[in-house]
Amino acid sequence: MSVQDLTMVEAVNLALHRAMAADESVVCLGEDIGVNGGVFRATVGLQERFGEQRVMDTPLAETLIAGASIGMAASGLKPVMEIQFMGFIFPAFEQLITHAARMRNRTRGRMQCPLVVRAPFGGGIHAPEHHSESTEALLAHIPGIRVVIPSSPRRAYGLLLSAIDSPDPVVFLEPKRLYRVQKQPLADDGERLPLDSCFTLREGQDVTLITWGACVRETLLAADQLQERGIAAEVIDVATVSPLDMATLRQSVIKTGRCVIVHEACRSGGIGADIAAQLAEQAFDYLQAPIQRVTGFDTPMPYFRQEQWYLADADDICAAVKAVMDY
Amino acid sequence: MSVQDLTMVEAVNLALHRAMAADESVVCLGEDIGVNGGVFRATVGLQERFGEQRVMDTPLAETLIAGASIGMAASGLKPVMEIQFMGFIFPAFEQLITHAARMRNRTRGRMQCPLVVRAPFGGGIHAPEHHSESTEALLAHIPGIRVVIPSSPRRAYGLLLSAIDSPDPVVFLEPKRLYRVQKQPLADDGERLPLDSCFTLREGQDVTLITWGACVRETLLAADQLQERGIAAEVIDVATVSPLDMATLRQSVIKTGRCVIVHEACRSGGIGADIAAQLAEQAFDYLQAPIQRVTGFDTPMPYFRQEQWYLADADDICAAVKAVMDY
Amino acid sequence: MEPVMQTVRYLDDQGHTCQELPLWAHEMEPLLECYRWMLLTRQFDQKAIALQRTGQLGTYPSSLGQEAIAVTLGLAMEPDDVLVPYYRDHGTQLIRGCGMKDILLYWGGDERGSAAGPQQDFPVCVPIATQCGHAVGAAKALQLQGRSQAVACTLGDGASSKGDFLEALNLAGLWQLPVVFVLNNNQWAISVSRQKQCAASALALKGMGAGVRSVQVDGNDVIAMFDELTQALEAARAGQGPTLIEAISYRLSDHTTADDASRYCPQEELQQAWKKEPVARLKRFLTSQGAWTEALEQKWLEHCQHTVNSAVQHYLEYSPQLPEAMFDHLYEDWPTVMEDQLQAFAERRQRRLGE
Amino acid sequence: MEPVMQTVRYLDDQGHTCQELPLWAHEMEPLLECYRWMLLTRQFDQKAIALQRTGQLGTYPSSLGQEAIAVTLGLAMEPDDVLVPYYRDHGTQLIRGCGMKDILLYWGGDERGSAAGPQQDFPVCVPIATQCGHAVGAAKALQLQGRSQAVACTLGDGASSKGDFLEALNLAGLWQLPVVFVLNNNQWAISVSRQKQCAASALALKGMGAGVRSVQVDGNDVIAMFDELTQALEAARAGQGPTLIEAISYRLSDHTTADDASRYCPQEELQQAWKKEPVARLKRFLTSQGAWTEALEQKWLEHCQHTVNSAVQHYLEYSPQLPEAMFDHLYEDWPTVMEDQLQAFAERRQRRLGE
Ligand SMILES: Cc1ncc(C[n+]2csc(CCOP(=O)(O)OP(=O)(O)O)c2C)c(N)n1
Ligand SMILES: Cc1ncc(C[n+]2csc(CCOP(=O)(O)OP(=O)(O)O)c2C)c(N)n1
Ligand SMILES: [Mg+2]
Ligand SMILES: [Mg+2]
Repeated sequence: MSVQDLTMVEAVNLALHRAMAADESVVCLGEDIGVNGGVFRATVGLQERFGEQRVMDTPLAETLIAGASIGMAASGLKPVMEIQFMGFIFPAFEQLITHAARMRNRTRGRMQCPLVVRAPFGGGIHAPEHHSESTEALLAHIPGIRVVIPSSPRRAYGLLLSAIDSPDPVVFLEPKRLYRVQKQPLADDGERLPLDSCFTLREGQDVTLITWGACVRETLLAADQLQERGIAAEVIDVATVSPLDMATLRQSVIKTGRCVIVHEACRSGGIGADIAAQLAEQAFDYLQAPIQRVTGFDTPMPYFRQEQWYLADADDICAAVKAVMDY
Repeated sequence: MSVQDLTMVEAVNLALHRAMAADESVVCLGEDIGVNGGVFRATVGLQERFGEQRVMDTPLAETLIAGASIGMAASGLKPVMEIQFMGFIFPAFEQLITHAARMRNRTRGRMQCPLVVRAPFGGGIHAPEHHSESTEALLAHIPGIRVVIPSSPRRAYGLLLSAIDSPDPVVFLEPKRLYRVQKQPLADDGERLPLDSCFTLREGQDVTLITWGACVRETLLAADQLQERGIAAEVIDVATVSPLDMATLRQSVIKTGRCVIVHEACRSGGIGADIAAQLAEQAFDYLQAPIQRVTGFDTPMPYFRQEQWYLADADDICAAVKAVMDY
Repeated sequence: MEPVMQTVRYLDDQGHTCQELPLWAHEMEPLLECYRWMLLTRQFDQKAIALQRTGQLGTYPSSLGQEAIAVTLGLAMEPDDVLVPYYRDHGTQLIRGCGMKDILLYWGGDERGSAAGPQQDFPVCVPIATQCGHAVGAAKALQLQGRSQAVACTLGDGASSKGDFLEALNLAGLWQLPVVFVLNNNQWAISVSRQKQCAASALALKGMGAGVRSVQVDGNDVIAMFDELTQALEAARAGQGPTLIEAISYRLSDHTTADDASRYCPQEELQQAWKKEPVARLKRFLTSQGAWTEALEQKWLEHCQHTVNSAVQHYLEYSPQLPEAMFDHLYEDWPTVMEDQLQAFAERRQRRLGE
Repeated sequence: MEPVMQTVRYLDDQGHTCQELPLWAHEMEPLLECYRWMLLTRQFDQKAIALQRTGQLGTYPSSLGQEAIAVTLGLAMEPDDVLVPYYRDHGTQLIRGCGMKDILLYWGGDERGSAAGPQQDFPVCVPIATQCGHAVGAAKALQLQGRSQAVACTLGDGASSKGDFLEALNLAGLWQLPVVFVLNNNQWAISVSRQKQCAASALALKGMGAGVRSVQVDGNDVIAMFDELTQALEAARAGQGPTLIEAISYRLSDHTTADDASRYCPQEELQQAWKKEPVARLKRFLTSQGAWTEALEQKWLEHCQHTVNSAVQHYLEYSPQLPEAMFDHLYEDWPTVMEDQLQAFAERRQRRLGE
């Protein structure tokens, strides 16, 4: 099996090709995903290969895309719907919350709703208004929906295949800032990665850095810098932000006694709050300093000239680590 | 000025009457709010008194209700829109999140968006599916929107008047379980209550109980029971769940060293997580036990035959208090 | 300039034929079947309301006056068609094999009510018009799989104002999906009248902007409804695309048991509407044809009463779900990472039941 | 059965009149004004694209080929009318007094771009079709306040599939609101063609289901557009209710600078479309009437270039917002309870700038 160097968006594309080839019931739908191959090229080649019936350009209507996907999913298909940018997912909320999340629970198992919602999210690519949001916390608050966020080509490939396999509805958020920054050697071996599991990307004894999505990159950078200062940081990519694999996070924090959580979304009501609250409860006797959160501010993502002020960088993370080390 | 004994829903109605009488630019719109007076009678008498132009029954379309309200608000009116049940607010999300929350920020102050979204919320009245949700955390995660939740007739009256005064968009959630359980003597004196402030309903030294909405009732009950056992609980009604008045909460927890947070919504991603995370950080050196949360479970609100299993009661709260006292 | 819709009808308010009947309606048996189901539906509704009044059922939406729509739809559908209902289709659900007990369970606050019925049928849908998206998705699935089945999606006049319906209608026309939208125009969306919902002279005109064949039908005329539904469903199954049927009827009851229509519904209008209701109308026709008698009616009503009563008995005796059932089926398997929730629940249960 | 829409047009593709012109179009000055604004808009678009290509502007949506729609709307509106635009209305914005510098600021990633323009006009709207709700709300406000102003709301063909538009259209018809919907049917929604968006033969047919007067107009014919817009706006101001105008045009550019239309747009179709574009068409007509010459054209183009260049200069030299500006105007006053956010920001700023 040939190994190729792939970017994250290419890895997404590879996983879609594989899933569609393996299972006729997998279909894709969304805006501009067909002949155009998606505005980020994530669906390139799919319509050519699998036809217009299975790779569907829809009218411009996100409520409809979600509603139709639910209808398909409950009728034996496995729809992978694309929301062009996460900032445009809100019209789909009623469908996702009142139906996708509940269809099996409501019918006591008679109907399933195995759909995947793919959406590029996050800032940092100098996009116009509404093209840079990170509102994963909203969906993570909805029981019944799994929310998965890859942060490398390899994890994008393995997690997307698992998301498509999953009989539960999965929201799969792709940090577009990472779409093309890094290539990884990847074989199209179909290897799945587990949902429900955090990934420990780097081990360390001194402090636990918890993050996901595009912030994984800055956090790893920060860990490098900390290393130079003699601080060994453990870096955990949460990856599936709902439901949360607290065991891995808890064990790490019990080990290190110190924790910094990094995310791009605004602070209040972010998933960082949830993790911090649980860790503060579950590792109460082990914490040597208050958990710090490095996040966006409680404002809309500013337009791109100022977005660097909203986005945390490695220095911001290091500063927070310093605070917990010095506490 | 005559003082009347009013229920919470009557207090809401009184505040609406007062606001509409005082300011011509206040208008109400929603489904069944006109001749029917609202399915909970909150808007009774308004259309008769102020006419169909200012009290508008809309077509059945929540996206439209929100969109039109934003258009009105940006054009000099002060719309008070009703969402019939919070379970039906999701079609309004795109409008509230991408526009109401941002219109002033986006136009650098040129346009305002002074609207109020009223919605009954929460369970406990044996309603059908989707009529019992508590998803206040979703809106609390959106910078630019204030989320206010009264828990008594007096606070409903004073906070609603402040919400209508506010030049910011306010989501005003009315715990329908409390609509008619209690009467309070109320004069139509126009007295506002501050947004941005918690209300300390009961003082105590031993433990801080933090809650809002319908759970205030159970929490006060629990505080009574705890009193009998010699535990003096401080009970705080958060009231404005976004933005959060952390100072009041922090001071109380610093004083008591122990904290239990009670809410009806599911646990993960609930506002309790946010409060707990902040308190664990800000009162780190004062906490004598991990903060406990007494909440709904991470499932949809079950249909009404089982909803009592989802809703926390005074015993559940007392049990959590016992845990923090015994820690 | 606005095109005028003709309302299809065969029986006038008095039950006299007002145009040549379709061939199938020359036989009495199909019409008798409709009639019997309408009576049964009405009996069921009455009983459900009585249960609610006595605290044995939750909020319940009666279909009084609109039984012809539900029943003709149920009878026009093939067993392997897909029903995507809203919440006022008890007649259709019953015909498709959903038990009365199950319908009562649902409105009695028990999730198991939606476990019943044909595997492919969708459950009762409460968020208005959202089912329309599901219907086009299900229809697309059938189209893709090369099946010749149809999807029937019901909705109310209020629902016709909500984007979900309009977006789905557009897709149905665009992709020529095998779906029939049955719009129960019962003149009210709770307290909002048809006139306050839409300025178009017919709601069926909404099909025009979506390229969907549309027809307005007297929804209290069983013959017209059954005929149009059969044609539309056959067209769908034959790959000839979607149809929108606006069925004109009237809600003779409160919106639900939680509503009091006397607050907003003009008394004379209601009285007028009673003169057009579908059961009496069909009865007059059947009687005039010698196909129905008071004796048959009494016998059938007794049968209905018996059926309903034993279903109610079954419902009332049905053992409750376990409290922990709320966790079931939410995920395919309860995620291990969420076991602390089960633990917390077990503690709550222990505390409350001492078990 | 489906009603056929006639497309209103006065000038054919070659700029010849194809029916008797409205009276106002016998004068050349209004048409010259349109023409000059169209050229200016086109020059501005070109410059904006050039700025984007050189990293001095963000993603930008050109209005190439659709200038007639934007310009006639701008000229047909009264200053105190309300514009509720989408994002491809640069021509209209310019005419209404929004500076080129401001438009560039907006697309250059600076919020201050939306501070400009008439007080009552809405800012550029990115979430598709959401502006339609605002338009009916604004129109209701005018109606309530007894004002005789009109609201003009623009949207694309793609937007016509989204519930927001359809719900708003319904309300406009229902409440007879003073609003004109101007649907720029440029045949594409990014890569999705008009045919893949809706099966109806005309998007204007969507007005039928809402009881809204609707008309399909050749959107590249300045005379037809200005005439229909003027009538519709006057009707709105006079309390005669809303109008939906479907303006048939063609997007001659990429969707935005982030798009590559060659991936999906058939080359011949594009070539055909160039033959119908509005600027050349009006120029031929004006020239044939002796109202325009190459010399005038050159002079005007120089003027345009000068105007655009000095606006660009202004834009490029405009001092940036302070970093903390992101907190401004979010709340009327920054809530004291959120001061820790400002504190955290100050620390970040201090760390990064050492200030
Ligand atoms: C999205 C949404 N908004 C509001 C409601 C509350 N509600 C329930 S039924 C109803 C009226 C529906 O009217 P119509 O569509 O005509 O159906 P009918 O009940 O008359 O059969 C409303 C507003 C809801 N269930 N869902
Ligand atoms: C709700 C929403 N979904 C998706 C997008 C992404 N998007 C931006 S423009 C566009 C196509 C719009 O087409 P149309 O309405 O025809 O307007 P045009 O750009 O052709 O003028 C899409 C899908 C968006 N901005 N908003
Ligand atoms: Mg109705
Ligand atoms: Mg377009």
